Amino acid sequence: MAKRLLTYENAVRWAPLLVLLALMLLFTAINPAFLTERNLARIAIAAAPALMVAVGVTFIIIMGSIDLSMEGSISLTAVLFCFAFVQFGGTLAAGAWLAVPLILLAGAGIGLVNGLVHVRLRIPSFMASLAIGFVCTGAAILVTGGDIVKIDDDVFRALLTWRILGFPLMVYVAALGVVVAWVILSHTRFGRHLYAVGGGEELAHASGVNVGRVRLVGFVLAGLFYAVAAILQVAKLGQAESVTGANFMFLSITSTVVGGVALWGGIGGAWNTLVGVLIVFVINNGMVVIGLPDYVQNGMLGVLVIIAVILSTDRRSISFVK
Amino acid sequence: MSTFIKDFIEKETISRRNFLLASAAGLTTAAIPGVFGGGAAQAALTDPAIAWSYRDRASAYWNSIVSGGEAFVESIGKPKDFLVNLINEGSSEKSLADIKAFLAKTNGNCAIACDANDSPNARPVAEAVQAAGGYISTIWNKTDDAHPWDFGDNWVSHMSWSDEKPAEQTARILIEAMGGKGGIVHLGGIAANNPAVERLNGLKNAIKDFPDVELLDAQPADWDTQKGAALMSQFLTRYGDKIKGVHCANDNIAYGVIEALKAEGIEGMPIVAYDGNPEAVQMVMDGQLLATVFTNPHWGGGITAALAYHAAIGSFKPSEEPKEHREFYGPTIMVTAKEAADFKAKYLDSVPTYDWTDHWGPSNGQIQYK
Amino acid sequence: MTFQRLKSHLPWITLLVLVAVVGAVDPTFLRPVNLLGLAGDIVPLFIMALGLTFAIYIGGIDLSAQSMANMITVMASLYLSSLGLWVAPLCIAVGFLLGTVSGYFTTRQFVPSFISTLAVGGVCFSMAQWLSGNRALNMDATQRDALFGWMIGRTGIIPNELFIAVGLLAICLFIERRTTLGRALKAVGAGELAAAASGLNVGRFKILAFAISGALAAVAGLLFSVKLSGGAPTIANGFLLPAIVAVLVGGTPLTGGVGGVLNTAIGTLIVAVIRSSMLYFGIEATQQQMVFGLVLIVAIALTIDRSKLRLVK
Amino acid sequence: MYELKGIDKKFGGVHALKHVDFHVKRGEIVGLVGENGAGKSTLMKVIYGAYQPDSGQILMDGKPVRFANPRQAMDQGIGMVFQEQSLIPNLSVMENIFLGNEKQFTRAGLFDWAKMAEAARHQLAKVRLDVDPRAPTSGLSFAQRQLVELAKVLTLEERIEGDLVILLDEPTSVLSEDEVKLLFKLVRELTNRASFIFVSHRMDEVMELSDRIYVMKDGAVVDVVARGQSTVEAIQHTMVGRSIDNEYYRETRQKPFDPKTRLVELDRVSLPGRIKDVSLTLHAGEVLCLVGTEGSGREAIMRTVFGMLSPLSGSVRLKGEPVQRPTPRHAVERGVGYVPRERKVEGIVAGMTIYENMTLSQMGRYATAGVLGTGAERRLARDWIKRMSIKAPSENADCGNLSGGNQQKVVLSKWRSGGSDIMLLDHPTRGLDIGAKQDVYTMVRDMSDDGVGIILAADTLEEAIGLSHTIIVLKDGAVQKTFDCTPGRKPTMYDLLHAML
Repeated sequence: MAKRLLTYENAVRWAPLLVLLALMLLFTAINPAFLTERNLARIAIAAAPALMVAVGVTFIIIMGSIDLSMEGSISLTAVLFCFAFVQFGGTLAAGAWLAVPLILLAGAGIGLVNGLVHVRLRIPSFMASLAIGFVCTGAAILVTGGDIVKIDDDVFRALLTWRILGFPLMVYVAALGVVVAWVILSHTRFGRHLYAVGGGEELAHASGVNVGRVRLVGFVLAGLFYAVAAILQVAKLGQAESVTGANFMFLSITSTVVGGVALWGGIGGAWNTLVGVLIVFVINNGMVVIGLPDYVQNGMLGVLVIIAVILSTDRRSISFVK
Repeated sequence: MSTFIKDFIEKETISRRNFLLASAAGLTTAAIPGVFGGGAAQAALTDPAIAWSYRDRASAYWNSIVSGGEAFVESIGKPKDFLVNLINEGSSEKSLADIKAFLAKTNGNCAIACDANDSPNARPVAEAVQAAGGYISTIWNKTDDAHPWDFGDNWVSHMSWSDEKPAEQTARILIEAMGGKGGIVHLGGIAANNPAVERLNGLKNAIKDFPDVELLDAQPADWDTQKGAALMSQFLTRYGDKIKGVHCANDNIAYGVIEALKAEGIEGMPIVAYDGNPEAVQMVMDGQLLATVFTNPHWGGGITAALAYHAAIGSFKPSEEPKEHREFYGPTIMVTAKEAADFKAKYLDSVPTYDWTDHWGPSNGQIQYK
Repeated sequence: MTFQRLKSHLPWITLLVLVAVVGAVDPTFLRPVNLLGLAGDIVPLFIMALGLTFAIYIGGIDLSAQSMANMITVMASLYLSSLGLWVAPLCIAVGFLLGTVSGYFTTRQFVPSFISTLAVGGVCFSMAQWLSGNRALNMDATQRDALFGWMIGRTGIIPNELFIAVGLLAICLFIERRTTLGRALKAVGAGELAAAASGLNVGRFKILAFAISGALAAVAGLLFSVKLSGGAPTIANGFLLPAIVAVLVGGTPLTGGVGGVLNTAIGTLIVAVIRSSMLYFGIEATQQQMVFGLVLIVAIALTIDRSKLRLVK
Repeated sequence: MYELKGIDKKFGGVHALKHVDFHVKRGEIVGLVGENGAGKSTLMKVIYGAYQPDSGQILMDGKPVRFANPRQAMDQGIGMVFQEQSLIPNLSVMENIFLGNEKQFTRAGLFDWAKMAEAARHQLAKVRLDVDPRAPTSGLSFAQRQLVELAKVLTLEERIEGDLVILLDEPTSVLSEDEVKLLFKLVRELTNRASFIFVSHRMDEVMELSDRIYVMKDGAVVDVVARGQSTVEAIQHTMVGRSIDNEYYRETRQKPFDPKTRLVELDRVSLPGRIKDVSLTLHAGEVLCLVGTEGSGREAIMRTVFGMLSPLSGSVRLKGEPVQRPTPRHAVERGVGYVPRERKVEGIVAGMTIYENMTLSQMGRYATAGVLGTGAERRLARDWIKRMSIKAPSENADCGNLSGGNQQKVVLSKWRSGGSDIMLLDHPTRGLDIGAKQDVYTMVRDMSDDGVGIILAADTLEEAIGLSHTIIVLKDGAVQKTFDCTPGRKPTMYDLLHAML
């Protein structure tokens, strides 16, 4: 069975990566400073927390649902993380590392509540997660009273400041997160069940897949990744407040779709999300680096996103989208 | 849980009392001005409800504003939660709707302090307050063509801060630290916001005097820490070593800038900010920031409420006050390493007690239009 | 069976219960003036939600509505002096056109509406920034009053905005219930493939739905700029999520073909009541957002008719 | 070994199962027949655990059991082979086979894909299917999917110690004659391991395969027939409660068509993929049947006539006029009506009322300047509900709640009421019970009498032979042979099969 490389399927599958490379070439051609190790590291730092959010929401999108709770969820876990960190001694050298598992647990807990409201109350995920997002943001405001919570621990901040091969530690943490997500999605029962639910929920149910539980665990996992994102965001900025999670919602969902994860479920994976996030952040970085006027940037991002999505959609396999 | 219930009952009784008072007021004035509009001629109010309408509780700035409002409310012998919080979440639409709801609830028997969120929103807010016969004092956002004196007594005053001069001053401090030459980047607020425009103008004014200083780039970071960090790192790629100084439109952006530089291992970059938030003042003391500008939001929050309240109860009649008492600049205090410790002790560690009946004392002259 | 019958009326009932609850705490809330004023204030948001209903009714979403309204406030403020009354058709035409663009990318290029409308929103925002020169603009107050003053006045105790809202609602309701367009949109929402196999030009109807959404977002922006006598590229921020919430709470789920514009009217009122209930219950500032979220969950749980959702995704 | 005793199930006011007794012996093949709505599918759902009975007992080897969900039933050895389309398209073949049962292939939580592929090959061998277990399911043909479906259920063989009960729900509806034979052979071989419950509308197949046949009507078992103890006609009589016309396909009503009026002409049409140089002509009053295996191109040809597909080369003429830019809208305007195979997906819009569905293709007629006259629409719907004897409470009833036969009648009314005179019927009787089928056949003759030309893809060869004036046999996207089907000169099934294969 001779495999042809230049098939339509292959073109579609590799389109996001090609778009990414094309954009990088374009920006480099205009300003060679774009393709320097320093700048790539800058893009990586900016993208790392967003990547974790996007990976989290990828689980949800693959099963055909949507999650809009990330902004609230990140704000709340980031704020709680800072509180816990300070509470446990304020430095990793003391007991503050305890804050990490605690906050991962909190993130998973928020995801669980989200999932329960969605699955048990039978409220579509769009609405359930939107409302839970409001509640979480509200809770973050409540616990901070609107103040900024700072972390001043050089050991913890090594995530940002300690570089290996030119890239800070947090980039490797995010990369590890992607690998974990890839393993879960591609090589575990639960991961494959997510695809099954996304491909045909009723059919999966009839095959004995406990759809409710898969959904629930999906939301828990997403919450977990949001918590990782929150920790990275705190590592990046050294502080948390009730708006720490702002702007992540549209950013993360756009990124996953640009990378080739289908919003209707069942298609795509962790690598798609990685490429998608990189595309969006390369565009954001590149537009400033090549000196595009600020008022053009939003429009340009929109145009490029549409082009990327058009190129990476297998239009033969779908009859319509909504 | 029990405290929650207690709080709830307390609030319940207060709102009931408000209602009784409000209806009493409605009866005594024997006219319900809110109904048919045109309540401008209403006499002084008795025990008006007091509200602060502002953006959100997610920042130190608005927290200080509210703390000032609460301090004022306590100064007239009311509990802190007598002050009603109208939070607009950055939505002009909600700002207006909430204020109208408050006017309706109190039947116009109220004094409101307000930042209208976007300058065009100030006019309809003032119109609504005038129609209901309430009193309002505003800060920050209003268009140049709307003036309190065009609204009788009901739009008591508008306070703003002239950011151009202080921003120019911080810019000079910045340039001085740079040795009078090199490139500057400016990270601005939401581009269309008035303060964002003024703060950038201040920087531009300062640069005119220094031929060796170049404004490399100025882009909006939307008052946001995260955007500040991202934008700064992008500037670093574009301009690299050419950047010798950073001019930030507010403290939050500066936090992001400092972290972006920290990630690159760049230390000692001259940075100036604005707002004088506690964290920023600490950074000035630590040498991470050269300067920030304190606008005393605590006083602003208190005095704005006080102006509306006192006009409402008839302590003074706004229309008889001179124009510099209707539209004026708020105080600004430059905070550099020199003053930081003193400043912190005086304004942050312990909040000074203000005389809320001294309405215009610390103010800074009538607002000028170009 | 009786509960089944009740289900379609749940949005109404939820609204009435909410009004009654707030009224019980503070009877001033129930004064007609107050209720009418409350309804009048929510009109710009309602008009945007009305437009969104069309996008959501066919199973899509329109995230460009807020940026669209922003851009329109800028355009209206900018061109009022030179175009006069003609600024209104210009704004609506621009909204319609940009909605068409979103629709085109969604239906013909298979870009999910979530993405295409977000992208068009970005373009709108850029245009607003460029047109306004990145600053807040104000309308000439006398000209505004002369040309559009009727929009924001009062007739008796009824705010004129309500007449506009009711008029638009009536038009949309007529479109939805009595025109081929409305019927086609329902068919597209409930069974796109069957609609196509019946010979309907599905693509064109879908594009039209997004175009209507864009046009109504423009009307919302226009009304808002008249109300505020000015415009800015960010002035309508904070519209989008409440508008989406209004549509959803009204009982038009994102699965398409269920609900409609009347539901959105109720949903918008529910949002308005929940909002002002914060004031009447004296919810503390730091708690308001959280309470809003919790009430929202309860309201949605009450108002959606699950029997019409085959799958809950 | 498996027994149901006095099972009752109610939905709201509807008594779906009335005191049903049912049992399957070890190694037995039990047929289950009944009209649509007789309660077959409810009964099946009770058996495989999707529904829980309101009262009555489920016994396995004499012990009462209770299944809360299909999973628990599966663990007891009860498996279900669904009708087509119940595999998840974005998963690989092997993942579908072991879906819900993958634990055996995980090591430290991760899959051993090679081991799973090996096991999948073993399962596929059981059904004589040679496909790559790692291939995505979406690339398989209908028939292949059906066999994968069976392979999936047969994994129970390894999983369960005891006896198996396997439900086959309309397993043959998408299979070719040969594939049906293979399936039956497999099923018989497997009786040493499993018992089968076989549900089908094709009486001859049920008679051929089953040891005993349960006949259901109105939610109750009305008869149990042992092999060879009854005839198709007798069983059908019990099922329907009325006598079945010997003239099943209304052959006596087949009149010669009008060879002068050409409604559809395809001239050397080729489509991307498989259709090559297809030419055909449809005349007024003619029933033209396309016969071929799955994937031979029947559906593609219909969709080309309807304008959903555009030919790469060749021309399409509707009523003599060439079609320049084909769209469904254009086709509908020229009087083409399309009754698609996927009735629930493409035929009706669930959630819309009967009258809304009926006028969907012809809204223009009921609207002035885009405004609908619903009064006229309702009148039309009431008229056709009567004419087609559609069983529905009113014209306002939700189409999604009607039975399959009534839904099909709505689809047919939609086109007939709009005056369509070129009808494309893709498996119009699929999944319908005998009564509804006969109604459809009558309608076909009525339409022919009115001068309507019909292109038909029939459910069975008998149906094709019985109904047609002309049969075109397709193979691999090309016209293989054309048969004249004038009554008395009709080809035999053997003739057709010979041409097909």
